Amino acid sequence: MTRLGVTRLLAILAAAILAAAAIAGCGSSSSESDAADTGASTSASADSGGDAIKVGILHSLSGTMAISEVTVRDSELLAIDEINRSGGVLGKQIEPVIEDGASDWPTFAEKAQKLISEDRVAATFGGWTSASRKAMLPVFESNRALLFYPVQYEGLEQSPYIFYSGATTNQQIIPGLEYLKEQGARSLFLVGSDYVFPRTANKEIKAWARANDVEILGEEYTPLGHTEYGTLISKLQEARPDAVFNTLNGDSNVAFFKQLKGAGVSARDMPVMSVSVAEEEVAGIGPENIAGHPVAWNYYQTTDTPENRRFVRAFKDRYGADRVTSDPMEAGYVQVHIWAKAVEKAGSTDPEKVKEAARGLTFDAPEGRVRVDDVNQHLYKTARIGVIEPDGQIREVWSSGRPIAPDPYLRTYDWASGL
Amino acid sequence: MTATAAAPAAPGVRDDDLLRVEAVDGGHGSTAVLFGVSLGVPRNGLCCLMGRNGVGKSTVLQTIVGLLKARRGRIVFDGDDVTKLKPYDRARAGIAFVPQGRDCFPQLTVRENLRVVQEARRDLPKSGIDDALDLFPRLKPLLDRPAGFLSGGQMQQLAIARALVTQPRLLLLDEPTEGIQPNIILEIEDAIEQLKRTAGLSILLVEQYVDFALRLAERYAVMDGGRVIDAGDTAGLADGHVRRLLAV
Amino acid sequence: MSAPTAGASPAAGGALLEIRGLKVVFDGFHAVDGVDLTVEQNEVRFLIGPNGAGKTTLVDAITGLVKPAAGSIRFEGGELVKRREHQIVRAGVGRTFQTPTVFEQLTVLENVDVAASFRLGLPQLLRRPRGATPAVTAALEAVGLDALGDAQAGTLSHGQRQWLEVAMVLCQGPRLLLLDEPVAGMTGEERLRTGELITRIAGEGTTVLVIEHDMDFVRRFATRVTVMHEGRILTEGTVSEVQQDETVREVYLGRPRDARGAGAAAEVAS
Amino acid sequence: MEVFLSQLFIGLSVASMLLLVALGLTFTFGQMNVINMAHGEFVMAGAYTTYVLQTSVFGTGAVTLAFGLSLPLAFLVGGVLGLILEFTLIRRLHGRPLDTLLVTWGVSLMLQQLARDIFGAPNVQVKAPSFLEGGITVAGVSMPYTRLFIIGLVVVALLAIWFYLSKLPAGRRMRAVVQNRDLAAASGVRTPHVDRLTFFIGSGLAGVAGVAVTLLGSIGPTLGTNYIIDAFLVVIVGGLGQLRGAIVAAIALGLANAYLEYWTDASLAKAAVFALIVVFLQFRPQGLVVTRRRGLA
Amino acid sequence: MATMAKLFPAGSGRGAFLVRFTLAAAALLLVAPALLNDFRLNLLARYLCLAIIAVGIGLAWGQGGMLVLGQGLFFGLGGYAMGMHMKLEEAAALPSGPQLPDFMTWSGVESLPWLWVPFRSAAFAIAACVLVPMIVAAVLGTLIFRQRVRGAYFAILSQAMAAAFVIVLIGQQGLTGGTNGLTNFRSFFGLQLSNPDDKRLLYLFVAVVFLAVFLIARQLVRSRYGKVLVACRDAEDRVRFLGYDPTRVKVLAYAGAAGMAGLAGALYVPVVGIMSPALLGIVPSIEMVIWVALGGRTVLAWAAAGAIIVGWARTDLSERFPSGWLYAQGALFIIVIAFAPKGLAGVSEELQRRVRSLLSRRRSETPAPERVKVAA
Repeated sequence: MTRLGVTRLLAILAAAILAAAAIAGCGSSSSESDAADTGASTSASADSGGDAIKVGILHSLSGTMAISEVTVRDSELLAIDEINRSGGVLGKQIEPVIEDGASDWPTFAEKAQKLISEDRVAATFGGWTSASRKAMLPVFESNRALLFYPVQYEGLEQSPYIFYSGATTNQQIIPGLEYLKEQGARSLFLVGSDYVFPRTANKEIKAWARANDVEILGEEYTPLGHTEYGTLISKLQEARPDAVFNTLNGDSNVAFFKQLKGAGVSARDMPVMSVSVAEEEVAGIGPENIAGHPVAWNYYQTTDTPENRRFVRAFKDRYGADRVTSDPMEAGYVQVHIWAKAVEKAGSTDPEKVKEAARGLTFDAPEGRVRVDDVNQHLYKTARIGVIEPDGQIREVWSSGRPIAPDPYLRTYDWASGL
Repeated sequence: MTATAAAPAAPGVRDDDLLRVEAVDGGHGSTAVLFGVSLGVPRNGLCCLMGRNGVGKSTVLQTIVGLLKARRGRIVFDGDDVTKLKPYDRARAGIAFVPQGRDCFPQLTVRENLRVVQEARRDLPKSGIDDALDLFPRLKPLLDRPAGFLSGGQMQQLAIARALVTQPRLLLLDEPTEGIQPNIILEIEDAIEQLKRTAGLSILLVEQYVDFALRLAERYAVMDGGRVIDAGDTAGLADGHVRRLLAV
Repeated sequence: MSAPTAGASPAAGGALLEIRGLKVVFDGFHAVDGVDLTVEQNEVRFLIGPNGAGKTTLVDAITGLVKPAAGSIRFEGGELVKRREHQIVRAGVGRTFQTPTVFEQLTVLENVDVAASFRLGLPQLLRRPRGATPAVTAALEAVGLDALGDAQAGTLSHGQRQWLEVAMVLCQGPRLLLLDEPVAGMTGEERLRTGELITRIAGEGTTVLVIEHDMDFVRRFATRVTVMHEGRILTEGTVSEVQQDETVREVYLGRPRDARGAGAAAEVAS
Repeated sequence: MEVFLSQLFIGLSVASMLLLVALGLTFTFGQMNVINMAHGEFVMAGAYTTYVLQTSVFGTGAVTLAFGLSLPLAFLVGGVLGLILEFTLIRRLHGRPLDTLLVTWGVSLMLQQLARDIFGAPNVQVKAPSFLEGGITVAGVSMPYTRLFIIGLVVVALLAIWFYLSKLPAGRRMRAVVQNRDLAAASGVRTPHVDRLTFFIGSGLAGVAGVAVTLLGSIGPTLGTNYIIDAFLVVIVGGLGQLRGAIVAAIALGLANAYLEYWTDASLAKAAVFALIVVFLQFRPQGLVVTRRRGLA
Repeated sequence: MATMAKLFPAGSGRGAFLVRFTLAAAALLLVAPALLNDFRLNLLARYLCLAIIAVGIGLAWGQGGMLVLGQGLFFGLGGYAMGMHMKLEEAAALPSGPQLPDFMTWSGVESLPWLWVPFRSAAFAIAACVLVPMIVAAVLGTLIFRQRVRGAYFAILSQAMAAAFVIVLIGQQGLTGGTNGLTNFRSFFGLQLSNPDDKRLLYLFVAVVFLAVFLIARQLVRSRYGKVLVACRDAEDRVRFLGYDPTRVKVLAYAGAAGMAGLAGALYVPVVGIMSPALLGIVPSIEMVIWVALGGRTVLAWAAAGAIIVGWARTDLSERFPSGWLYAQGALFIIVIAFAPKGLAGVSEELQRRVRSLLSRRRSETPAPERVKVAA
């Protein structure tokens, strides 16, 4: 009898919690719609009224992508903090509204809509996977709101309401390929996760290879989250390519490199060029498993600029000495500053005015000077090839020396005409 | 909780009985099968529970062992109320159960079937296994055979042996001779007779061979429709009375 | 799939059910061991025998619940052995179970209605029942549960559940009805009513095969009795014939008090 | 021929990993009819145990020692988690297997978030001990020591389980309860104790599997979800609670995966294996190994 | 006190249902559009899509006892069917080029795959949204149920089917859009998805469909067939001996649930603007069942309410506690399923009973009648 009573009590308690949550949801929604700027929000800042400019931070804080995206959120918050300490923008403090995309593309779309129509944010910084960007794209376009997207991607896109702070193909993948060719690679094997970035990138790589007399010995995709690479590695060993071009994403890299090392394949025998492995991922893979393999990015923690030294120090001061910085984190940091600069220049947070002001804007980023392209809203970025050191850091071994103009549709490359 | 000392004693139940089932209602799941069943097993005695198929005899035994819950009434073993105890605690208190049919741990060998019971408690000596086997010598050459491969009679002997390993004070036997070839029936009956003479062992026997059962029993109970319709001492029982009740 | 209509059955008085050489084996145990059995049209046949004789297994085999190892079961000339349970029911064979199984979440009326609707097409099934159909009412009245139509079946007593099960089979209008211990757990008066019901059913053209232990009941309502023992048919005949049979007495009632050696030998021989 | 052999080896090593995760499930699913969706999170706990031992307790100087100790410790950690789960929830859900599935899924959500809060969202890294670096090549097939070690670990685990089940009293009790729970209870076997022990061992095996995972893959909060469905399929194809069935099923699935992936690609191979399982269950709906069980009633 | 009694009507007859249904319909069709802003109304439309799935699960699981852990498969089939049509409509409106959906262009697909061709027809697409899931479910269900695969086996198998479906979707990027799924929709049968007024119309349409689906499901449950289904759930073997083939009975409910999930998927696409494998895998499929468990598996209205409540709580909690809401979610599921297996329906029933008995005890000193139904 007593057991039954307790059971009921718990059930009723649960129901009460739920009901409260639901009712609270109704309440907040109706009040916020009337007074979006003053309504209670999830913001950490206590600033109220017209003193603050809200911006959205929309990354996965849960689910599989949280591993990567949380780090970008951290660097974006760092940038906001820096700007706020130096007086904010237009004399107002920036107030971040943080939402969780939960590694779920539709949730990204929903939360983007929420940030725009309920929180009335001036701009949103967010996304990592191409899928999340593609899901958010129509939301930002139809609301004429701004999204700043911090990660390298596959190109072939140019939305008027998205700023692309990461590299597009010709700023990362093509330099990576050129580097391999320079090192004497005459044959390649393409390995990627089964989603849009690797498939599109590989399409471009194949076109490049045809034009450059490089043989593609194989092209393999594994499901996201795949952890068993035995068969793929034996295919690699059989094909004996001069190098592997790796577009695997997330957890799969860990399994791939561990098992590659276990199979006795070293970076000397078969270098694996990765475009999704940065300092953060190296730590998870284990430096000893991946040391010696090349990667292609625009920024490394070791990049030698005064801005970077300041960035790394500020980041470690804020988040701990054991944390590392990486390319997407740097891009996240940079894009907040670029937005702030554009707002100052425009004298308004109005998206159209900010877009206008951002054209040709330059910023001395940790990776060196970047410039916003006049037309396609991508950044001019310096390509850098690095080799992973046994201590987990990446040593730059090659650099384009100057920022490369972004060319998302590869219009300046003859071999890419068919894409 | 309802039945107190003040409750009028039902026929066939005495205060000094080793086991007293007092006005128990019970059944399977939501199906009520037993209605106010009362019966007693005398100390060092044998009570024979009779009745046609489906009147609830097996349900009574399963309720006594604790596999089924008594919804009302209580079960008193050696003066202690065991109604709320779990089956294994009742077993530890000294109630052993030999279920109907070929019930065993089929993939365990005969030896393991006995050992698993002996090992379940710290207080049971290994010699109990040998003692039980002495009662059923037929099992000795089969010790390493999986119990699932035994014949019905052998399995029944194993079941009784397994119950004896727990050194019970009360043995519940559910139709030990059902569906078993006759020569083995004799052995089982012999064993029961022998057990009955064992000091300190009481038996509740469900049996369809009326003659055999009544010959051994001090007490009897006849069930019908989930109720005890007649109970009492066998001494002075008129021949044919029980037969008439069983309407065979 | 669809059963032959009642009119197409073989000539009245002919064999309705013919079982030949039926064997059912469980893990090497011969539960039914070569049974030949013929049930004629319109008879009330009783199947008796001690526990474990194989009576229920035989009924299980007829209704498709267990697959025989050998033998044939012909009902109205058609073979039942390879058919699935519901096909056998649709051919006209209904049964009840030793432990009555009713649908506890449904009302009594719904239980019977579900049973009565078994030949309906999907469009009709998808309609809501509006009150009880005559067949359902008749079946409930026949078993005396008409007053309890709206009660949840889960609240019924053991005996009432048995009645309900009978009503469920009755309303389906089977030509062969197999009842597994229909009066177990019933009072004397209830038994009487059940017996009368069985007689009436048979009179209306349904053949009934009853498994029963209650010899009073058997004596009172049986025309012919078949005795099973250890998976075989021991004997067959009228009630009095069977009661006279010495081997039946032996397997059923036990050996005489002092027949230690001799009785056993006799039994082994049987 | 070389391809055949090397895929054979890969198939077996895939099978060994599958089996290591499925072994514990075979115990809990087979014995108690509990579908423990949190099993994958116990694997994760085992992996993190290895990580903590290596980084926090011993430091990176004693990798081999830390790794060796992590095996028993991960068993303990997984086991204790299992015990807590059994004690707080599972035993209240007796006879409701589908509800255990849903409840343990809720538990797995919470454990994932817990891991995220304790260890952070990013993957962590465990160093393999030096003696597991490299491999040998036999008949043209290169066999990494890590994979050989995992195969060895499964064999040892199987031997230990066999020894436990057939030679030790507690194992006999466990088999007795599986085969006839009511009879065991009525014979004085404390079935709740046996259940708890079963859950402890089953969950402990998950912890051990977690140690093995660190040699092959990533260690992160969502690690368990990568393995759980495949492991359940092994249990289903093998037959409820059948150790032999699970072994055969794991090997069959591992080999099917390895060869199909070689001929096609990883995505297609996975889908094809699922399709094969549906077809297989058409013929053996109860799995490879079936035993009849009788109850008392 | 009299009004209190009115709020908790004792009867569950036709009249009581009509009152409740009218109230619910009024709330959905009149009150919600009046009170909620565009964003929240669109969220409600999404929850109603999920509620349609939940009604189906309530039918298959609550009434039929089949724990369908892979409804994502059917949700996805319906969603992709509608998404394909909408993509093609947009592509046809393109001024130039190969008139292919955007993702095909960047996946290197040059001509429209044959599988897509029939989806140019709106009628075909609409029919396919419901019929394709139903047919797939009927085939799979027949194969599975005929072998008497049930309980946990069925649950895990259905889960594996959803997993396999997702893998295939991701692997066929040129055909399905891969991980991205189908996105970037602009119009739905003439409704401009960026236009708030059109979105409000879309909401009303979804709400009407939801109410219709609910009524259909309710009719199914209350029909003879519904009784046979419950009978199958509780004693499948007994049903065989009444002359029914339980395989067919169960397949019908399974296919019905699949059709509802497909319909929900078709509506979800215009409402949310995306259909991707991330919505269909194992985790989302289990969540669908959780809504129903939370609401009350045996009561259709509560199953639907469960979907709406969890959807709402999820949005709200994740807004308030972006990083910690998984705890709350997990804890809630555990508490409800372990301790209140009848879900909120059971809790509400219990509360109503208490309120009623309290009221009747106050009104007259006669004791309240014993409850007839025993909690399972």
